[in-house]
Amino acid sequence: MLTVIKGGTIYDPANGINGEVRDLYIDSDRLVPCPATDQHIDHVIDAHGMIVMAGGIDIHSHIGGGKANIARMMMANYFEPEHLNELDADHSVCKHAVPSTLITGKEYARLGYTLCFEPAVVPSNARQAHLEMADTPLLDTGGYLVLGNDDYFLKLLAEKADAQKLRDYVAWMLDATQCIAIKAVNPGGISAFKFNQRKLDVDEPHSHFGITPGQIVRSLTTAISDIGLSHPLHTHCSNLGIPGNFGSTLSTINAADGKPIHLAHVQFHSYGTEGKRKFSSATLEIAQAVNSDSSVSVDVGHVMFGQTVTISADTMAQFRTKDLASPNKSTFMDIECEAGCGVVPFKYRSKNFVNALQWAIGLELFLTIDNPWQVFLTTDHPNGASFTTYPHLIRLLMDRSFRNDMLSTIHRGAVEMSTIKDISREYSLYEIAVLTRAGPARSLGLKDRGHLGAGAVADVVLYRPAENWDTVFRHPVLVIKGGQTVVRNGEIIHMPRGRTLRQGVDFDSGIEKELKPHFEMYRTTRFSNFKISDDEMSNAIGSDVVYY
Amino acid sequence: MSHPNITLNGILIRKTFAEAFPMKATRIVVTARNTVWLKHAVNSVTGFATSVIACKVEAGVERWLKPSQTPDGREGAAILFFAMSGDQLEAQLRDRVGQCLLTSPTSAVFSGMDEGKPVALGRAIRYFGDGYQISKKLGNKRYWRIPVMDGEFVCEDVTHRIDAIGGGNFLIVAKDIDSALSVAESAVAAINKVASVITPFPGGVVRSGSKVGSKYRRLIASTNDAYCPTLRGLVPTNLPDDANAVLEIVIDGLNESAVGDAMRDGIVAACLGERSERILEITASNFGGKLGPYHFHLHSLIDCA
Amino acid sequence: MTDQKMYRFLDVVCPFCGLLCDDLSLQVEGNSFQIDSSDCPLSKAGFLEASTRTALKPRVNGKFVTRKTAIQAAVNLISNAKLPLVTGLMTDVAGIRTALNLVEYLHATIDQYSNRSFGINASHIQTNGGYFTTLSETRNRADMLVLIGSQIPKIFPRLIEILDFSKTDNPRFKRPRKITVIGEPCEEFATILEKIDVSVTIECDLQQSGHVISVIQNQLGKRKDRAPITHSFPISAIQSLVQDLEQSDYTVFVWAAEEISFPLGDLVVDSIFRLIDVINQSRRAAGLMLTTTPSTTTANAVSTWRYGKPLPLSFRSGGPEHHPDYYAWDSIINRGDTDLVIWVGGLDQSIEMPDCSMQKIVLSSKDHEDADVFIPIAIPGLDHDAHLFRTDLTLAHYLKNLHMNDGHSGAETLEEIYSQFKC
Amino acid sequence: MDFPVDMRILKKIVDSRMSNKKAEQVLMSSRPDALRIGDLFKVSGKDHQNIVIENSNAKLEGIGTGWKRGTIKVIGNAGSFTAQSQRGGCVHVEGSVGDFSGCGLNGGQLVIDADAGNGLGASLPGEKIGMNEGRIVVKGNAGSRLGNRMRRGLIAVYGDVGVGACCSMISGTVLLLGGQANLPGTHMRRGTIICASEPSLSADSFFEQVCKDNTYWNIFCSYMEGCNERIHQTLLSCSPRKRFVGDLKIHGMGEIFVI
Repeated sequence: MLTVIKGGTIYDPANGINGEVRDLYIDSDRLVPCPATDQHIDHVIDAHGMIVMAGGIDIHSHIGGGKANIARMMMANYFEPEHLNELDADHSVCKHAVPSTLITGKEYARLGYTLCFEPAVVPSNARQAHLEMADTPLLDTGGYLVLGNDDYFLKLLAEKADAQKLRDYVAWMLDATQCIAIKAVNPGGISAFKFNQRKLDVDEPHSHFGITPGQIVRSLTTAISDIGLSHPLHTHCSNLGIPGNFGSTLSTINAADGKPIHLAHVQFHSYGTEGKRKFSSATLEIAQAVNSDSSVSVDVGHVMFGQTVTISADTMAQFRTKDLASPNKSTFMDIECEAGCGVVPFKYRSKNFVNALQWAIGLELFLTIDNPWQVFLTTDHPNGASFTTYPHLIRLLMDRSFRNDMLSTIHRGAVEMSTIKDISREYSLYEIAVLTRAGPARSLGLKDRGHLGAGAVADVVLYRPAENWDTVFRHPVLVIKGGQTVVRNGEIIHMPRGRTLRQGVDFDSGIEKELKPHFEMYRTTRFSNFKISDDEMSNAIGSDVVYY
Repeated sequence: MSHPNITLNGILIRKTFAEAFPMKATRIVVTARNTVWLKHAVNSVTGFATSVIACKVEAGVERWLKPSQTPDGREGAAILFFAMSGDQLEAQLRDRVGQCLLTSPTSAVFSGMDEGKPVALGRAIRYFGDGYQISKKLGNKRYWRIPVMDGEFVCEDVTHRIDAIGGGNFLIVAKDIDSALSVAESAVAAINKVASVITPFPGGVVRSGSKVGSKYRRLIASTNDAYCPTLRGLVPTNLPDDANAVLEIVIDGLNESAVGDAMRDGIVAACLGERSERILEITASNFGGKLGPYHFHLHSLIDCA
Repeated sequence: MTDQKMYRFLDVVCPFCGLLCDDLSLQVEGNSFQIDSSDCPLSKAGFLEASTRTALKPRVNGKFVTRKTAIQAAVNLISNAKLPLVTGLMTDVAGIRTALNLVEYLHATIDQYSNRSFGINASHIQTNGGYFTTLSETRNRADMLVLIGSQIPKIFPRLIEILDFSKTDNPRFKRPRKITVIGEPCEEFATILEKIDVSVTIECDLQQSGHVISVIQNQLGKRKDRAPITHSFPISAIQSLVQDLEQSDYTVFVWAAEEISFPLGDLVVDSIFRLIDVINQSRRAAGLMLTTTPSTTTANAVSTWRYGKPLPLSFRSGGPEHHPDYYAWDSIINRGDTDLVIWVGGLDQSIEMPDCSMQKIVLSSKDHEDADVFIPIAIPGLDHDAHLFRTDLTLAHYLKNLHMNDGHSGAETLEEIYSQFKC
Repeated sequence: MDFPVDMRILKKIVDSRMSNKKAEQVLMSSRPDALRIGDLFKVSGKDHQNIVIENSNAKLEGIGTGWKRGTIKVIGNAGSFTAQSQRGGCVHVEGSVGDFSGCGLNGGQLVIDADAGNGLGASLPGEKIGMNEGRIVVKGNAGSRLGNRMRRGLIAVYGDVGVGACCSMISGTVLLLGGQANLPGTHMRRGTIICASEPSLSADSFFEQVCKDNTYWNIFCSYMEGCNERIHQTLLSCSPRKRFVGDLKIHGMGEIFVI
């Protein structure tokens, strides 16, 4: 079946198309070149006057896995049963900080997103993460495997095992857990916290294994480039949230030794210690480092004001902030000698100096990093804010006068400490398309995603232009996923199952011989029960695997 | 233009006015186990509270309360505090409740005023409880229960303050000190029956009336030489020839009419009191209208009587 | 058709308790399972019962019918019911997913059979959170184990072995590892403790364990200026425990919610987490909560990710609503707020379905003569592939079909019923 | 009516001030087969502030949820979750109420002429704070876990109460004027419980003090005078005999008066 999307204004940065009126052709689930004139067209979608982009890609959003589930449980009483809202005007807005999988899928689709990556899949929890993501309709998903705090890896590193073995281990784990990239969360820090170390800087040794976060980053980036993973090490740096942590962030970049590295939610890692409150923005230093080194990419993890819940594998950092929890409750977990988990509800307040400055730092990062291909639009959902705030965030980036209006509503001390009032940059639609589509796809090596060229998966979104960019991006007119119209005027009309995106890797199966006794000795699961097969993914978990 | 002088019981009432100024005032209710310990508490909390000039606050008992009139069913007293600003009132109240009532055995303190701006009472001193203080909210009132060595000091969270008037006054000019004292006592007794006023000076009476300024640079006020009998002949005097003693009664009140009523009742009681035959005249103290907006003309007060 | 050849399976996951031990080796011959690696009584009983099953046939009103007729009868009952209750839920992820779909569609109420005890822990997470740990973490880090409740070795026979505490002189630890038990003395424990060198027991009524823990907390806490808590049990054991806690690097507190589900038992959990909080100020400690049946953790995990709330859930007013007590299956049956009970079994070998006067549809691997509709289903993890969650809420196991059983899974059966409504 | 009826919609209907006819058309839930108000009730009258529910029974659940101003009078029994999260006004049930009534009460008054079920004035699932303001008076008995996590306000029960009253109480005042209470105030942090008969307490958890004239008691009695005559009479006729402090387990400093 051949469909044409006629007369839309196309923004497709991957193919260098910046606002040209063109027709797009869809054959079943793929975009195809303009067919011969005599070919019959089954279906015409009129897109005259519309903005046309590829489906949105969220490179970092906590949508599945045990910690999200704990957060759901803890925040369950923060939303009213739907039917009681019916007499209210605004019942369509999702009020839950960590929505259920069903709502997550629907809300993402309503915003024109078709692909989403869970950035913290703990190895032993991978099965649950995939189960949850398979239950998230309308979205294709993928996971980043958390390594760098697991006993086996740290032990190999401490024993100065050769790079080949480390590489094989990393590749085997990625393969066994059906993931697409590797993430390091507070490298070594989560493990150190289990040994009662409360702080671990990039060059500080782990009290038990004697290795430093810097070494972990170095060996992981090396392993990743050896394996040939597209996405660089997805790094959640040391010392999250601590004033003055920009130093650790820069050291982490250095530790990568020039190898590509991605810094996750860098907003939480760009803090200085200036000013009378000993808390300031260090975006200048961070932006400089990113601007001068094209191998570094970041996602921002922007903060929005309101109730949310922070979830992270970084037990060390989360435990530090537990007294700031609002409402006052928090859950932590030490997980299987691999990682951890901390869930702390949080309320960002516009009149709070620190929160207001965090908000400003996020914007400063967006506006001072020059190359849009190096920065991705995230709120680290739900840590900075819910993903449902993306349209608002896009408006902040595209509309300077709106940005300045917002400035007048936040803590004045924070405004004084921040430079955004002097920044005149406004993002263009083309750049927004880079941030939310083309950039993430290129970074993850997804050749048929995030663009509208022939051969790409037919994920297409139509937006109707309006004065207010928030409205434009909040209410796409049409969302097409895999060639199928899933959302029309905000209404979900199809709920297709998503698929799991992963990267195929090679490794020497000799590593299995070493892992098997390790499992028997140290773990409470057997080696043979650990691995998730493609067959299990599609038959039992319910999500077909797509290899990249 | 000259008006005839008014006399009351043969005593001359001068055609002049008392000049009063705005203050902030609050009322608290103090209770205790019995009269003895109530008086100790009251004496202490209203001690050294004669004039805002050096005491920062003027305080006195408005009236004594029967057990049926107090929140905890014990004997009590309603005490009024007057200060030049709300902050000063709050500071003085905090210190006095903390030092004089918290310390006084068996005492309890309640708000005596339900409208106006809130002034911290228990809220200011609850931390004495070192975390063991208990807050109880009954209806819309909050009480603090602070553990102390005789049990609990119960203190209401806040009282309230309103705009009030200080400095209502009149002067009794007498032939001798005995008669001056006697009529002053009668006058104070009459004023004490008026609600919403206090006479903050010792026994309600002050002998050291003052004028503004001094030959000494540091002093802002000094003795009112025009009324000092012993300075007659040295300075221009306001005293009749046979006057040998002058006493002043100063009145603070919650509103203009209360101060006026108190002045009138005081003057009438003075003029009709025992030994009033030796009183020469009643006058009042003012500064030509520069000090305050409230002017209590003696003649119009007496006319109303 | 069942294949009568003999197979041997290694690393089989046992679905008969919350620990989901995955190291069994089994001989399977047709329907018969023979364990030859472990002498865990729960595994043995579970597999034995599965081996001795006779072929079950669907029934309607006690009479044997075809499966198709039974499904149709179930559909009819459901169509006429006003407020169905789906309970039992002794099933796997797929079964629970389908049950939730059905329940949402029918605006029914759903609860897992043994959710009450899990609810103690779930409620605590919901209101206060807590610090938790998992089995491997305990195995490798914990140099001190505090068990609250002495029935734990009976309920979880292999726990001590899995946590590698069978011998306390593990060379990987600097000091001998220690075990302390707080609870009533019992035989099972005595035998275990005999084998372990370093252990302390604090004998008390389990209802008092919260108090014991508070006394310990008081001794460890920073505000030592406070008067010590009074107590009517000997202090010496507590003092030696306090000393141990002060020296240990990583203490794990273990309890089985089932054992403390007496009135105010939730406050024992509260006390445990208060103590963990105090220890975590300067050292490390965490809690390990144990749930008897893997279906309970599984059902709660699935319902939480699907609807944002743990079980029980009610859709009777439209949206999912949660109340741990009010929508519990026993409360609903007692109040008579249902007219049809749909029991979903599978792993319900050791459980008797509650007696109630409502109409009953029973999906079980055990025969139920008195059900209005009975449809036999297979056992998850034995007869068909299944996902189940381990007691520590982190790890999901993929259990594989052990023989060529032709039985239908709970999920398949529910889906068959559900599909009749969808079209 | 055999099955529970969700009455939470009542407040929204009253707030919207819709006509009676329109109100009868409102769906009571979002189920596809939901009943309309008119299927169960005849709506009459014009007074939006004084609602009377006639012929009520224990299957009507959530009457007065979120109620802010005005009164609701229930003639007959009411079901569970009556006056859940009530914020003002008065809900008066001339019969019994079910479980979890007055849950998360945040103001106003709930009067129950007969018995109340479990969890009266308790916290909603997942909430750290239970009843936060307001007053509940039960003229009959009440079930277990009354005033769980209560933070402020007053609950008075004339009859007996079940196990674990005022569990994890944060503050507030509870009067138990009937028979012996079983383990009241376990894990209480602060707050006042007044028991008419000596409660069964865990001896290790509460410390007994001799209670001689207590100033606060007098204030409390004179406050109660304005609230309810019958309670006031009971309180005045006896002064506190004993005072227990605790729960010592959690370093609590609540108090239990025995009168």
